[in-house]
Amino acid sequence: MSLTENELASIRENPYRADFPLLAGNPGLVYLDSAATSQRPRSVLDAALRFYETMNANALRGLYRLSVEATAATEEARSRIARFIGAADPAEIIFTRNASESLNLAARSLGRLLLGQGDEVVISIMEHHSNLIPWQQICAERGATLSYLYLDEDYRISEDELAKISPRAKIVSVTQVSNVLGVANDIAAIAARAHEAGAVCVVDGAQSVPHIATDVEKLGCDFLAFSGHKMLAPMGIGVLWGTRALLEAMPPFLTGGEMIDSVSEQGAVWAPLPAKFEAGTQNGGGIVALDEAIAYLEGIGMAVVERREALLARALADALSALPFIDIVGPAEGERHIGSVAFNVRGVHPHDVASLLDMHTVCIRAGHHCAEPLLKHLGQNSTCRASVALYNDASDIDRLVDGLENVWRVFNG
Amino acid sequence: MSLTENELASIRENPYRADFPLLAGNPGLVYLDSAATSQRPRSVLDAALRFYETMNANALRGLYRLSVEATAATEEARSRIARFIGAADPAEIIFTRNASESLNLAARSLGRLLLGQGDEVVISIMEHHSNLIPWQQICAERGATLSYLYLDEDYRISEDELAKISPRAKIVSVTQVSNVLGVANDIAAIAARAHEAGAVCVVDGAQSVPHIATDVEKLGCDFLAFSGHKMLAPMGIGVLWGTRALLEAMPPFLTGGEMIDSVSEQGAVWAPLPAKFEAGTQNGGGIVALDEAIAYLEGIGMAVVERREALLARALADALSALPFIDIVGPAEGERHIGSVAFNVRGVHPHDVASLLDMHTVCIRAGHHCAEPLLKHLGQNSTCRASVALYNDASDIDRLVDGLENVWRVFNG
Amino acid sequence: MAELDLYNAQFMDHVHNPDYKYQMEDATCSHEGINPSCGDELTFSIRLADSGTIEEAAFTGRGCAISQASADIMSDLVIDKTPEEAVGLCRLFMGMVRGEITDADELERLDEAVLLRDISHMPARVKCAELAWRTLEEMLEKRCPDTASAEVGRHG
Amino acid sequence: MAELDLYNAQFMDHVHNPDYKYQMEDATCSHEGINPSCGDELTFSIRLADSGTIEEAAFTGRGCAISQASADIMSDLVIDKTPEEAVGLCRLFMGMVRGEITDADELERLDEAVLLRDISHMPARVKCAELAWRTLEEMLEKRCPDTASAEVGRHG
Ligand SMILES: Cc1ncc(COP(=O)(O)O)c(C=O)c1O
Ligand SMILES: Cc1ncc(COP(=O)(O)O)c(C=O)c1O
Repeated sequence: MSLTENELASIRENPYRADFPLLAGNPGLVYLDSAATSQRPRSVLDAALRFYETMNANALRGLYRLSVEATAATEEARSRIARFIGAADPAEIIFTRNASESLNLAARSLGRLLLGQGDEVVISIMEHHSNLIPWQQICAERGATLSYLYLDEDYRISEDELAKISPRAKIVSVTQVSNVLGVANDIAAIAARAHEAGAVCVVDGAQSVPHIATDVEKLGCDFLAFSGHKMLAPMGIGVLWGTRALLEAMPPFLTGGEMIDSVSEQGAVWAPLPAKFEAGTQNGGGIVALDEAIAYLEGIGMAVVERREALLARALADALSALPFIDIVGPAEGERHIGSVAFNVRGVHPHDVASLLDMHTVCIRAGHHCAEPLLKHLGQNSTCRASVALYNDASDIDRLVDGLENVWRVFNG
Repeated sequence: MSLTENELASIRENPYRADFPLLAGNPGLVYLDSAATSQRPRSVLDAALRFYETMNANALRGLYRLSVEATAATEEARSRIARFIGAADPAEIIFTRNASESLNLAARSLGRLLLGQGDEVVISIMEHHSNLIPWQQICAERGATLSYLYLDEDYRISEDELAKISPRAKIVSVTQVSNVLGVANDIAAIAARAHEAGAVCVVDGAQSVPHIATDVEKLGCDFLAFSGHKMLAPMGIGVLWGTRALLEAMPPFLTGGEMIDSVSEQGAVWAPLPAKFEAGTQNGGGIVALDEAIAYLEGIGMAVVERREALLARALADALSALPFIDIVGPAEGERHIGSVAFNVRGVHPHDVASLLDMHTVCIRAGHHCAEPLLKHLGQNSTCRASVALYNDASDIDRLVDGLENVWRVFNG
Repeated sequence: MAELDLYNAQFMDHVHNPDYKYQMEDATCSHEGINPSCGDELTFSIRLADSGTIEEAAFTGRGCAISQASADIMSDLVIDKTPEEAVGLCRLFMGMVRGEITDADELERLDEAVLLRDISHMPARVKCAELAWRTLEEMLEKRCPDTASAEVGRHG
Repeated sequence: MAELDLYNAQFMDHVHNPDYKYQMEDATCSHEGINPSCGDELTFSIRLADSGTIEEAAFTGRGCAISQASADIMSDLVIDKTPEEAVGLCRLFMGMVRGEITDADELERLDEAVLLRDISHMPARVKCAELAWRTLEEMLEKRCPDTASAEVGRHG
């Protein structure tokens, strides 16, 4: 459905761009690759800096003031993140380096807890490689089978498909939002079906947590993985949330300093949550910056962010649909897209599209988007992908359209 | 040997402190806990900031300029780090989140490559938990045995002890410098002995790479792990160096995006080095900051850094030896110490020492320093530890002595 | 700094001359608490009078000055209290050192233990100050008959 | 921006009307190169004359405009060259697109392939431009008798 005048007016305005140094410093830059990594507001970069200028000390085990302050900042961040995703208990928030590590942790530690010969792990065909290869690996290690939920022609996982989750399934792991198609899965339904079958439900929230209000209670899942760098925080910090009962039952993943209660030559007693899963010195600067990134989003309000980004996604999908030489890969309806829209310029290789757009300082992504099985399933080798965040506005989409018309001209005289 | 007038004069000078915002901003602060985490110079913090203000994009796979610049910055850092440690090939530099993750990677991937039932892993009793528990874990998984090299009364691993490395040993993993005692192991000798026995030699360089010029060729080891945050870089970035042949033979550790050439539903082909070991979005800001930290150290010259820190360590050990109520845990000779000196105030619990020093804004560490088996071997429950870096000077040691005299007064009237 | 007062003469007297650090002969029950990150170990014992109040309290073990002084002060405080009253005091104390309870009137019930109030500004030492109190609380809440050991503070 | 010139009419003509994109019937040898990160696939074939020079060159496959134009331009360039000369040109080309060789006189030997010089400012596309040249180099260095496939650029 095309945008109303009011809706259009609201995305012609942009009160956010000025907060983002890279965008503010490059007025001509059209950044439509937030699904790869977002930009960071000044306040977030400042928070990391402040950490190193005032609290810079190893957060755990220290008895002096700097160290104690660093610990307190880390624990405040944990509490805020827990609240932000609707988790009951900050101790259920595990800091990792990125969503990939979160998913590796889940796959390996849960796999060792739950998987035996002949058991099954179920994922969807739209998974990012980071929610796919770790399951291939642990299935191979435990003698389990990896099976897939496929998409119908409407890019949905149908009821029939969900019915394939059998009692042999011990783990179901799916993405909430596809990083290629931009479509959302009905996590509540999938989690319910998983639990019915007696399986644990893991959710890859890398493309959802930055964009839509998240409530793990309502989703009904057992684990949620996401990355700071896709939600206005710096690179190098990620999160895994899991239910206390499962986290307590699971063996640790990385081992070493700070994650133990006691160590002898031949054994160790693990520390309580969350330390048990946080070996070695944590990324203190990244943690406080993620805290500040969430504060920035909360300051705007996730409902406002969600609404604005939905309008941007609709405007993007509409604009692409209106170009006769563009094929959208995924649903045409803008309403179905969260953040990302994949497309091709007819007859032009996506890499050429991206290079030609770059010459007009329009940044999009081209390739398999770390989702090769999905692309194969869709009969594609690679696609273009444009993705939006709250700091985009209608002019970015106009500039993309101009750039694509130029691409078409270059290739078709 | 006590310091000469000239030596003392050189550590009374401090041309570095002003470069470190936290120290410059807190003139009264005595920071003697660099073995836990170092301070960062302004230039390093700026480098991370600049990355996010100018190149902020996901480093791999991007076709547009920002992304290409981010990739280039990452690869320049890799080259500089390789040069800094004397590695032949930048592709042998794997970025991790910290030394703990580096050692987990080495333990698990090497373990899966090399260890079978009845094989042996040999480590030393002075290992940090991060170079200890990962080996406990992989030995348990592979049915291998973990055995220890112990220290003689002079805090050395003797020839006799090294002779215990049998042909059953497949991996020998030792720290170059103890994070408690501050003493250095003769890595060249240990590596030679390991190779003689047919074992691979892993070195924990967390406490050595920041402080002494490193040349992996001369050390003769096969792997070297270290952390950025102990060498003037931010938290959240670490390194594992390994020889190309072994890294190529090893299975990957974390799996997911960016570390593959191709993926199908049931299998994947790994990317070439170094990508094979770098799943997901890397910590770009951390990488360029580490690059800048090494540039800062190289700007001073590692020979100069090494000499200054050796003087500081000698001054520290001398000052502590001169206090009648202090027992040094480790060799009394200052020459034996790199960075750290462990000690106790007679009859006073180390935690009370640290708290009382903190009240005088002197930061040291107290506890088991993530080295419980070492402390047990030494008959200690916990100790105090003071550690120096290039930005310390003689006045810091004077202030520590004042603080310790106060501790003694509080406890002994 | 408020913490400068912590290690004062009154506090140090509990460290150097504890009144209640000894092995109790005829304890009604004993309970062990440990603080794994510090290596502190403490065994606390009480003897109940026929009336049900705590008639005697004592501890053994090792630890830092804060855990030792705290144990000595607590022993003095709980004598002649009922187990219920003692549990209430333990909770009040823990609220104080965690900075959750700051009302001076309320804290008055802690008597000399108010000495340790500034621990709330030293989060790393809260576990030291709490060890005795958590051990006692756990012992009394288990209704005390057991003399089994347990690790207090293990999963806090 | 220099890159703006890359996709010019001359370049696009190689994309739209390649002279050498066809299946060669009686190839002396063929070799397949792939660029896994792009999904580009290219099979390059040559026929050697009795004199030993390259008499015919052709390619099939799919890929982006840069890899396709580059293959067409290369085919034209290597005809009538000896295998040794062709290998030299491949190395020169790769030096150019990696920005390692910039001397204009030296690059003159690449003739029309100099069109692709600005690829050196587009590191992400270097692999596309190189694909044909690396495939040919590999084929010729293996002394050409084989027709086995290999993945070029796999471990570069
Ligand atoms: C000798 C040694 N090895 C490993 C580590 C672990 O380093 P990180 O905490 O950065 O993972 C440390 C630091 O704590 C250390 O001192
Ligand atoms: C859906 C999805 N899952 C996982 C990831 C991996 O995130 P990261 O690269 O931060 O580990 C990404 C991002 O690339 C993603 O889009």
